[in-house]
This record gives sequence, C-alpha cells and structure tokens, in this order.
Amino acid sequence: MAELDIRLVEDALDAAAANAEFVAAHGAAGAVATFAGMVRTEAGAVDHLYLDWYPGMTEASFREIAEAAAARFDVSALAVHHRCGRVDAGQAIVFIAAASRHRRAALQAVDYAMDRLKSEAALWKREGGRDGERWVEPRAEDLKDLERWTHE
Amino acid sequence: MAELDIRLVEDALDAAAANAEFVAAHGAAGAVATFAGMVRTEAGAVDHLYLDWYPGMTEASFREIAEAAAARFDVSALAVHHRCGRVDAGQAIVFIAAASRHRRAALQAVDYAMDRLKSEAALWKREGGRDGERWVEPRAEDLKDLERWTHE
Amino acid sequence: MINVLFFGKMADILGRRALQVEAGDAYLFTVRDRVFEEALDTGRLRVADIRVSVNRQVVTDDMPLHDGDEVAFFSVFSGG
Amino acid sequence: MINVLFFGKMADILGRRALQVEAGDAYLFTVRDRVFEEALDTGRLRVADIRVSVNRQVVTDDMPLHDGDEVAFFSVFSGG
Repeated sequence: MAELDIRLVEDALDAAAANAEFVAAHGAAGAVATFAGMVRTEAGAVDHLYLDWYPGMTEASFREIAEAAAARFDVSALAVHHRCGRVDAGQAIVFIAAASRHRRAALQAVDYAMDRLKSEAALWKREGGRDGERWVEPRAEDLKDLERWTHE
Repeated sequence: MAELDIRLVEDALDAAAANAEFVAAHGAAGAVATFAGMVRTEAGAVDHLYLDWYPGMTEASFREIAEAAAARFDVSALAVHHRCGRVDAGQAIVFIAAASRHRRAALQAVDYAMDRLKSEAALWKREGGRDGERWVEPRAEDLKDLERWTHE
Repeated sequence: MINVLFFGKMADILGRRALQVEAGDAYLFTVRDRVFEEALDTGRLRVADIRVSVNRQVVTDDMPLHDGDEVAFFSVFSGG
Repeated sequence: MINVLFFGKMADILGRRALQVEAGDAYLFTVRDRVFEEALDTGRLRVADIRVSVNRQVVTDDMPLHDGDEVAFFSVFSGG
C-alpha cells in the first residue's frame, strides 16, 4: 500500500519545503518525481486566482485521484498538496510528489495525478486582475491530456 | 533560449536544496517538474555506487542532453546535477528540474533528460556491497525507455 | 431541513452560497428545478454546465431527500 | 606524445587509467589494436563493448593522431 499525504492548504503552500519533507521521508525508495504549479508572474491581465472549494468533498476528490494514481503505478508514496482560496502571482497552487523504485513509475504517477487534478478535483477557479474576475473552465487541452490515460 | 544549469558534483548532492534553488529562480514560469534519483537503502547486496567520469567529456555529455531537451520541449530553464565518485546508500545521484509555462512540457523534458542520462551520459557505474564490486551496464529496459523518444 | 450549497460560478450567479429547504417529501429534482429556474434566468449558465451532488457524491438521477441531507450545485471543476 | 586514458571497467581490466604513446606517425587504429589485444586477453571484455574517443569525441573511424591528442577507451556508458 502506498503512503498517501493529501493536503488542502488554506494558507501559503511552500513547494520547496514540501519537496524537502517528501525527499527526506520517501527518498530511500530510489526515485522521486515532483511537480509544482505556480501562478505565473509574467506581465499580463491575471495577478491572482481564487480557488473555491467544498470542504470535505474537495479533499475526497484529491484522495480518490491519489489512490487511483497509486493503484495504477508502482509507487510507495504519493503527496498531493493543493491550495484553496486566494493565490497571488508567484505563489504555489499545487505540489505533487511520487516515490518509487522505478523512475518512470514516479514520473507517470505525477503526470497522471496532475492531468486528473486539472479536470476532476472539486475546485472552481476564478482569475482576477486588471480586467476584473472571470471563472475558468478546463481547456480542451486539459481534457485531451486526461484522455491519454484511457487509451493505455 | 532556455537557461541551463549543468553540474557535475564530486561531493554530496542535496536534492532538496537544489529544488529550493530552482523553484526560487524559475518558479515564476508557472510549472516546475523535478526528478531526484537516490541510491536505494533497502536491505540488499548493494550499499554504494562508484561513478567513474571523464573530466570535461562528462560535463559535455550532460550539456548535450540538456540542450536537446530544451530544444525539444518548450522549457525556460533546465537543471542537470549529477554526482560522480562514490555515492553511498541514501545519497542522491541525480537531480533534474525543468521550468515551463506548460506542465506537460516540464514533465516531458525531465522524463526525456532522465532517459538519455541513463544510457548516454559519459559515466560508468560500479555497484559495491557485500558481494564485492560489479560494473553495471544499461538494462534492456533503459534502452527501451530511450527508444520512446525516437517514435514521437 | 435540507441544506443546499452553491460553489464557484453558481454561487456568484445566485448571489448566495446556501439556502435551506423543508425536507417534507422533497425529491432532488424538485429542488433542482427550483434552483435551475433561478440560475438559468440570469442567462449566465446553461443546464449542461451545472453539476449536482448529494451528501458530497456527484449524482445524475433523481432520488428522495431526507432531513439533514446536503445538496450542492456547481459548475464544472477547474483545479490545478 | 599521445595521452591514452581508460575509464570504467576498461581501467579496471587493464589495471591502469592512462598510458602514453609516441606520436610518430600513429593512427588511431594502431593504438586501438594494441589496447584491444591487451584488454581482450583478459577475457573480460568483447570488442563490441569497447568505445573510443579522440579529444573527447566518440569516434568509430580510423584517423591520424597528432602530438597532444587525447585518446580514451571505455565500456558503454551507464549513468543516472
């Protein structure tokens, strides 16, 4: 059974600290892959996000995705840390990590979990900036990324 | 042009510190994927590795792989840190990181760079432990992983 | 009472995050019709955009509701 | 002089990491033949396992060598 570390984070998410903690706890497996997603700071209309969430259901959706990733790939530990609430430019939104004996299993588990989180995590994203606020829906590209996993 | 950070590391490689440095420098791109490979600490015959290297040529092989990854995927920064010399159980051997606007580009650049490092980095790996010392060659699986990229 | 919750764009459009409905002999689709009517009137959502959960499970079929049930309405998820 | 280097298993098998060869009118394949003979005699390597570089570029064809050139012999790479 893979060890799962699921966190819905209401304050700042420190991706580097989460990585250090994960490597210390699970690095002995041999291979650790991670992904961190940040709000881009490039000049643009968007300077923050707001992630609405459904307490209880949101965490359950993270757990379901993490369990599916762990069942599908040979990983010994998997972490999913995801922000909710307001996230400003430069701040981390999501941190995923997977540990395995095998490098490809670790990388694939992270890839798979990210694709599913994009479209299937119980979160609702609103972008805000100089042009006001706008609710975001998964892009066609996100749905195509997700579809990859049903063809394997 | 992607920013490349290539390091051949003769003393300890701190994967968590390398990650923190990379996220601080390049996280603003939006997506950061990383991979860290460690000598496994599970009970077994192997308790250390020795990586022989060819000064100058080894770094050049890392750079060639990093440049190819950056040319192939839309990444803004790529780091390849690799140990040489003796590496004990639990210590990090390799750290790869890629930053991009796009999560899949970052993940794929790391995946690609790892596959090529396994078979094409100018390093020679010897495993050591209770059964003595043994030179390791790329496994059929490593060559198959590498082949994936020629079919895309 | 049945607790009805709204998330994301749905909460924005309705201008509230919750309401309460008498349990009585309510069915999910009775509550849904009432909420849809209000939401669709705004012209900012289509039926196809609205998802429904009962007690935190996404559902598509009608079902009887009971005192203490939690029903939620929301637009499609968008995380990561 | 031509500097000849050995890495990995090759250095182990030959029991040394370097030797020097008179430049004279040496060709790569002259040096290679001499090294191969010694290495293959040990029975621990096959010709197919041995790679050669000149001035840090892997090469497969013969070429003339010049004073100061660096030739290296090694088994297949295995990193990561």
